[in-house]
Amino acid sequence: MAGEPHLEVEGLSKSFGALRVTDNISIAVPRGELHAVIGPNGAGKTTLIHQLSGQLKSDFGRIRLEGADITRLQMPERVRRGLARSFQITSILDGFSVLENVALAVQARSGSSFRFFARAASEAALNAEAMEALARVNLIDRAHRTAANLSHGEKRQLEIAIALATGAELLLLDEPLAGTSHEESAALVALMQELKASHTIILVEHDMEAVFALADRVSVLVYGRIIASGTPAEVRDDPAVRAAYLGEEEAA
Amino acid sequence: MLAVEGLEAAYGDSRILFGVDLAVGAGEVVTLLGRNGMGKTTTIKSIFGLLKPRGGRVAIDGEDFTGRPPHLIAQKGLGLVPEGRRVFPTLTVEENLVATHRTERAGAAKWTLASVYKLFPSLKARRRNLGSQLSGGEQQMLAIGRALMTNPRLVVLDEATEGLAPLVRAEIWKCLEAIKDAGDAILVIDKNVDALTRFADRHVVIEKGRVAWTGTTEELKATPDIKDRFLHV
Amino acid sequence: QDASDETLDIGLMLTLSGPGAVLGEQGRDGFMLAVEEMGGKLGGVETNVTTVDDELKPDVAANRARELVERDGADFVVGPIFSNIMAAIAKPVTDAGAFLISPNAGPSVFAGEGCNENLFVVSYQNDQVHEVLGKYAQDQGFARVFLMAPNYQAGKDSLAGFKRSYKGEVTNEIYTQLGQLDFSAELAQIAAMQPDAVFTFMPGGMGVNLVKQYRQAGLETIPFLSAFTVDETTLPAQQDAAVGFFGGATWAPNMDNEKSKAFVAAYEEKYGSVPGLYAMQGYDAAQMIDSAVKAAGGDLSDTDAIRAGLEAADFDSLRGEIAMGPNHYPVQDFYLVKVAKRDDGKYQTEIQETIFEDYSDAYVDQCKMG
Amino acid sequence: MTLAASDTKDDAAEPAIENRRGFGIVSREGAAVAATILFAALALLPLLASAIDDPFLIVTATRIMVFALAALALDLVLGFGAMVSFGHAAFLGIGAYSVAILSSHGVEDILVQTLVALGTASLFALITGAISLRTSGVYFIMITLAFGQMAYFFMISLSAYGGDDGMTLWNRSTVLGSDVLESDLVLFYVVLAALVLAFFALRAVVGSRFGRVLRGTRDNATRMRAIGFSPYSYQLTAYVMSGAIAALAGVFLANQTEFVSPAYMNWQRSGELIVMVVIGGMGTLVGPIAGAIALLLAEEWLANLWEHYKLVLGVLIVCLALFTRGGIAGAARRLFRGGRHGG
Amino acid sequence: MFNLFILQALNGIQFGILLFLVAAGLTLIFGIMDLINLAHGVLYMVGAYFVAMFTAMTGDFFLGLAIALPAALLFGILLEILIFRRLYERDHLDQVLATFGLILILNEGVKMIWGAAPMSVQIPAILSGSVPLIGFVQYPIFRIAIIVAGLATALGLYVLVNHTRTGMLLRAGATDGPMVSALGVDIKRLFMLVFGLGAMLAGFAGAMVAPILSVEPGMGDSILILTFVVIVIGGVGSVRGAFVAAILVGLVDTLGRTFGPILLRSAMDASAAGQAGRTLAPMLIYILMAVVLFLRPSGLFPARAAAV
Ligand SMILES: Nc1ncnc2c1ncn2[C@@H]1O[C@H](COP(=O)(O)OP(=O)(O)OP(=O)(O)O)[C@@H](O)[C@H]1O
Ligand SMILES: Nc1ncnc2c1ncn2[C@@H]1O[C@H](COP(=O)(O)OP(=O)(O)OP(=O)(O)O)[C@@H](O)[C@H]1O
Ligand SMILES: [Mg+2]
Ligand SMILES: [Mg+2]
Repeated sequence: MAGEPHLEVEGLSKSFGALRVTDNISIAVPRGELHAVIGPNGAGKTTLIHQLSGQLKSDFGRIRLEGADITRLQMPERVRRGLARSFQITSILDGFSVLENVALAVQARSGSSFRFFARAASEAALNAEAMEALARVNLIDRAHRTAANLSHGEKRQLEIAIALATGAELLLLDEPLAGTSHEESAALVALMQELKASHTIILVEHDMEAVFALADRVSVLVYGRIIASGTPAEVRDDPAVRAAYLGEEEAA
Repeated sequence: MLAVEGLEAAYGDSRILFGVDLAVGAGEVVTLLGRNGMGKTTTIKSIFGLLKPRGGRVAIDGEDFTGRPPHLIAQKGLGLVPEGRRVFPTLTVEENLVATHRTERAGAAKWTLASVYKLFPSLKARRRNLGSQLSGGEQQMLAIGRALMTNPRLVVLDEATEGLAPLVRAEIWKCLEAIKDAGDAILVIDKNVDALTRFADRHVVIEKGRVAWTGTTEELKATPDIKDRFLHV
Repeated sequence: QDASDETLDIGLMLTLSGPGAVLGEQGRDGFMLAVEEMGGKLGGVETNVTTVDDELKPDVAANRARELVERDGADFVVGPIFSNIMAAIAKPVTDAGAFLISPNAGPSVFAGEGCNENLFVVSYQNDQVHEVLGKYAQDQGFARVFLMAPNYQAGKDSLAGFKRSYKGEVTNEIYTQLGQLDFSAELAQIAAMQPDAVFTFMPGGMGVNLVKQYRQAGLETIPFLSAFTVDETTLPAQQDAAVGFFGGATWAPNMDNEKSKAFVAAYEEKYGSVPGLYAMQGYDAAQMIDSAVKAAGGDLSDTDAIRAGLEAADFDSLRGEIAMGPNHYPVQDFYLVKVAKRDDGKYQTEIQETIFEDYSDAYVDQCKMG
Repeated sequence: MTLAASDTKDDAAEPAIENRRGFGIVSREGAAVAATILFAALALLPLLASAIDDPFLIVTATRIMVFALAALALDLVLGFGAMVSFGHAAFLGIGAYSVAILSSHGVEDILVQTLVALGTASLFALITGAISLRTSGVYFIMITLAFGQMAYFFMISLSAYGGDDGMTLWNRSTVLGSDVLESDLVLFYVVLAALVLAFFALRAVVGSRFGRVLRGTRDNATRMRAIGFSPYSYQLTAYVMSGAIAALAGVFLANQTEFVSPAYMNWQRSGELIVMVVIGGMGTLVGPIAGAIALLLAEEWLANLWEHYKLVLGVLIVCLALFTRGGIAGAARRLFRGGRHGG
Repeated sequence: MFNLFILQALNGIQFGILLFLVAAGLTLIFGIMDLINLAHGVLYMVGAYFVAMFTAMTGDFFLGLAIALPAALLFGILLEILIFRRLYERDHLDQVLATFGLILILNEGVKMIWGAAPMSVQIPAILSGSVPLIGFVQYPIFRIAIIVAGLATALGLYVLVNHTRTGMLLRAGATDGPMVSALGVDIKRLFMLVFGLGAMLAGFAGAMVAPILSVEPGMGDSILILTFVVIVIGGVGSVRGAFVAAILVGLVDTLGRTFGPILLRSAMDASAAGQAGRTLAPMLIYILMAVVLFLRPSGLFPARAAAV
């Protein structure tokens, strides 16, 4: 299946009551591409992520993962097929240690979890992989903390680690940089650069520096419609995009 | 108007703050800078009495408020835009705004439903939606609007522009400048240091629960290595 | 196994918590009053009484019953008030060789195949009270009667009992819910049917609710026949609403014999409320034990003699003459009683007419006891 | 709003933050040690009983252990799955009635009875659980209550088997034809064995992969789905397991009281089970056992002291709820740790 | 027959309103403040006892009521200060535990003070007697009074919760109390007063039903579950939901009780129908709840959106 896009979306739509939040969206993301989705607040980006990840049922449209139609699949099933997401509004297992948060993601894809007696926390294999993921977002030193007690930025980093640990090749990252300080942002940007080699990424982000530094292609979502799509340069110079979203701050 | 001296704080028995000093004069804009997990939010929580300080002193207009209940501190004219938005999920946008609306304070720019909607038109479009139904950015706007509606003399913003579109962010900066011009004070935590330096008077850098550096905008601009050392910009 | 053969140990197991507590307390007070009058000695033997609450929970009751006989070495267990508790404690008590004296509960099983040589019932077989009203309705020639009882075993037994002696037409047979609050639906049906009489069995709070609402619905013109629905435990709450309503009983506070009069006076004197059947039965239970122990000459180890004494039942009951049937259930007279307001403002049931004489229950023949 | 209890932390020992979780937790080791001591003490109880010449002690202890077993079962779903079942007494009843009904038809072997009990309970749990798990939080509490009450009223109206009056168990179950269970001592040790077995089995389960998924779901179901788990099947499995174990407790309850009644199944009973778990400290496994012991002993003991003992009991419970985080287990933990963090 | 149906429907509705009256206080405390208050039933009982006592003292129902209400309010506030304010931030199960203990205390306390025997409250003269309804049937005036009281409560509550700032602050405080106070509102005091109000409503219900029901220890326990059923079917946090649900429960219960057997008889032979009817009747409302929650897992009018 040469040239088969990793993810292909056709005419995807979602409404909440009268409000049409995503409106007939179509994108194709080739394997290995980092595709940024930007747009004003409330444009429908997160909703799109929800639809792609299967957290929300779409009203219309199809979603194909490596050619296979996954429109009707539930979220867990999609994850097992290698499509994972991070949350804009942090969503972690508060009562668990940071390590276990990640280890669970590893466990989800390695062997059945209907095992009732062996002690999960001491499964070296799981913990080792989890530690790797933590290392990538440099949270190692927090590994044994209760997740609830992390600082906001630390939680954002944990989000990424968990997404990585699912082993998915297609990552949907919803504002991963939000709430991370410069140092961590820088680290995460570097991380994403590195991931591009191995992963296909759909990135929702308001940090334009990062977007323009990372993205291969950028789609601009406004009122649920894609008003522009192209290389970072093309998009940045698109007047419509400036008017609707960038303003002068970023252009400057 | 706000003076914090030797503030110490801890969660359970993990100590976070080891004597933080900072002061915000009337009409002054002060930033609180530092990397993740350094204690910025903890400082704010302690100031607002959301976390009982283990030591030190928090004074407003010279009056000691250390460890007093939050509502008294807020009533003295402090308005909080908390980290992570914390909008009320079961209230509509409009209810979120009016529920804690206060106008007792005379003078300065009075914030009303109308003026907040003017600042954030997209909130007006969503006024009947529940807080939980808003997009991340919309929630952020709501959190800011909610704080402004208490007509504070000192606005405290903890990463208030997180997840906001560049245009809106620019709007916020304008708004903060307006507030400053109206003679109100601001204490702000934000990663967009450059934007801040345009109108902030002084900066306090926190490192591992201690004040690592403090100085005016000029001094900050004058000594670029500060940023490298503490913020890695 | 009983260490203290010098003293007579009696376990008094009644329902003393929850809504049923009133009945239990009357039973207890009646019993203790008797013990007191006999100077703390039943059958001349130093008596110590342990009172326990069965909480109306069968398993709790079974456990506490075992505790009474196995740990405290009780010679007699007096209890319970409610039939379903009786079923739970009968086995542990009798297995341990102690006597079970029921001051109120008289379920059919122990009157029939389930009868036991160590189990005695002071009160009556439950059905009999219902039969009283059935018979009365029959005698009055009521052609159409409306039946209503809560939806549980005792309720079903009740209607069965009524129909045993009533042959007329049953216009409607309604089972309401246990603990039902609002009877307007049923009352509406009654109003619609306009029967010659209503028969119901609504113990405790349900009875209070029903009686009040029955009166408020303006149905008092239809005779209200009931069992365990209007008695001295509920009248304080029903008050005028119940006046003129009928019930069935083996005794009433206005019973015309000296002993009874004295008892009522003493009871009201001591506890400030009008004694009902339960108090009377508690009192008689104590008298019955007293007579039996006397018969055995105070020798508690001689259980056969005691049993004989209990079977003889020769004590002067507040009810006048009663005898023990072969199934250890009493043979006695039954009366129709009617609620009246006394001059002192208190309410009580009063004997109207005798319905059955020397009446024994319907199950006695099924009892195969040596 | 969260119904989640705190989870047994495996490696990280930090306290969970207060306003979120009910309370801190007991470390695995702590729980194991406490439980072992408890079981050892129980095993030696008969000696004590004969020493102070009070054979009845054994009877009471047996009864308490039966409820401890039921509470333990409940803790699996309540403490580790945030599935607050308000209908667990139904399983107790199913177990008890399996014994009574079968033996009334002459089937007296405990193995057969137990198998039937577990089978019926599992089926009931599977059906009601499958429906109830569509809901969560308070709604789950109430829908399980609904099913519990249905079972209760069903038994009440079942005149054939005594209805509301219940049925007397004329003799205890037999084991392969022998009537050893007639001896209170034997019954005591059988129940104790079952309790110990259940405890260590469940302890393994909650620490296992399965248990970890269960706990994760309690914490944040969306997150679990987002990493590829479908919580439903795990929760349902746990619910069935719990129901089956509770039914086993019912089998013993019938034998211990030699009487069964719908009263075993009403909502107050389910409530008491929850209270036992919470008093003891939910999500700790050892807690519920301690809770059952504490509650029932307090009742037994206070009942003999004062007519109005329920008042005292109430006060004790309120204080426990207000001033100990995590019930008895939590208190004990803080006692030994000396740690001041209310976590 | 048809007349009877209409009539029973009316009875169902009035029973529903009575249920709502009893559930009203709980809507506030459990529905809005998100506090699982098992003690609601005993508060209702205490209200009934208060009115019984004060009516006996003053010899007049309305006077008794006038004293009982503030008494219930104070009682509620007292409990809030002693116990409940420590529970808001706690896990739901701690609330279950504490309020369970409270049930034991109050039930026993009431028995100690007033004795185990049921007490009586006479219907005030003006409200006694009954008015003729469809043909043969009389309708007690006091029932009408209860209906009025119920409707008034429903309306008042709806306005308070949905159209006043107090209502907003309550709902906000239930999800994030500290944030509310960080915005300058003394949420503790507000909760205290509102809890008192809830207790007073419970007491009011108890007082209103005292004349038609038996006032006895434990009278609250039986009604407790019913009130939770009502609120949950309606959707936790929704006053409108609670009201609709109460009516629904009232109708299903009443009509089911009276017409269920008749319907069944058309399906099977009489005795079987009777048996089935008897088995099903008490289950009706639970079946109703199970069905509703199966179809709508968060009640008829889901009010509390899942917090972000
Ligand atoms: N459950 C819902 N009910 C009603 N409206 C909703 C719901 N969820 C989202 N919306 C609306 O849909 C629009 C898109 O929301 P979405 O979260 O996708 O925006 P977004 O592009 O992610 O914005 P942001 O950049 O601020 O995160 C918003 O205006 C929001 O108010
Ligand atoms: N509730 C808590 N319990 C225990 N430790 C906590 C808690 N909240 C934060 N911490 C710890 O306190 C330290 C400071 O947290 P704080 O939130 O003040 O950092 P911050 O400067 O605001 O970082 P960020 O920029 O990521 O918000 C962090 O190391 C964090 O792990
Ligand atoms: Mg978004
Ligand atoms: Mg922070």
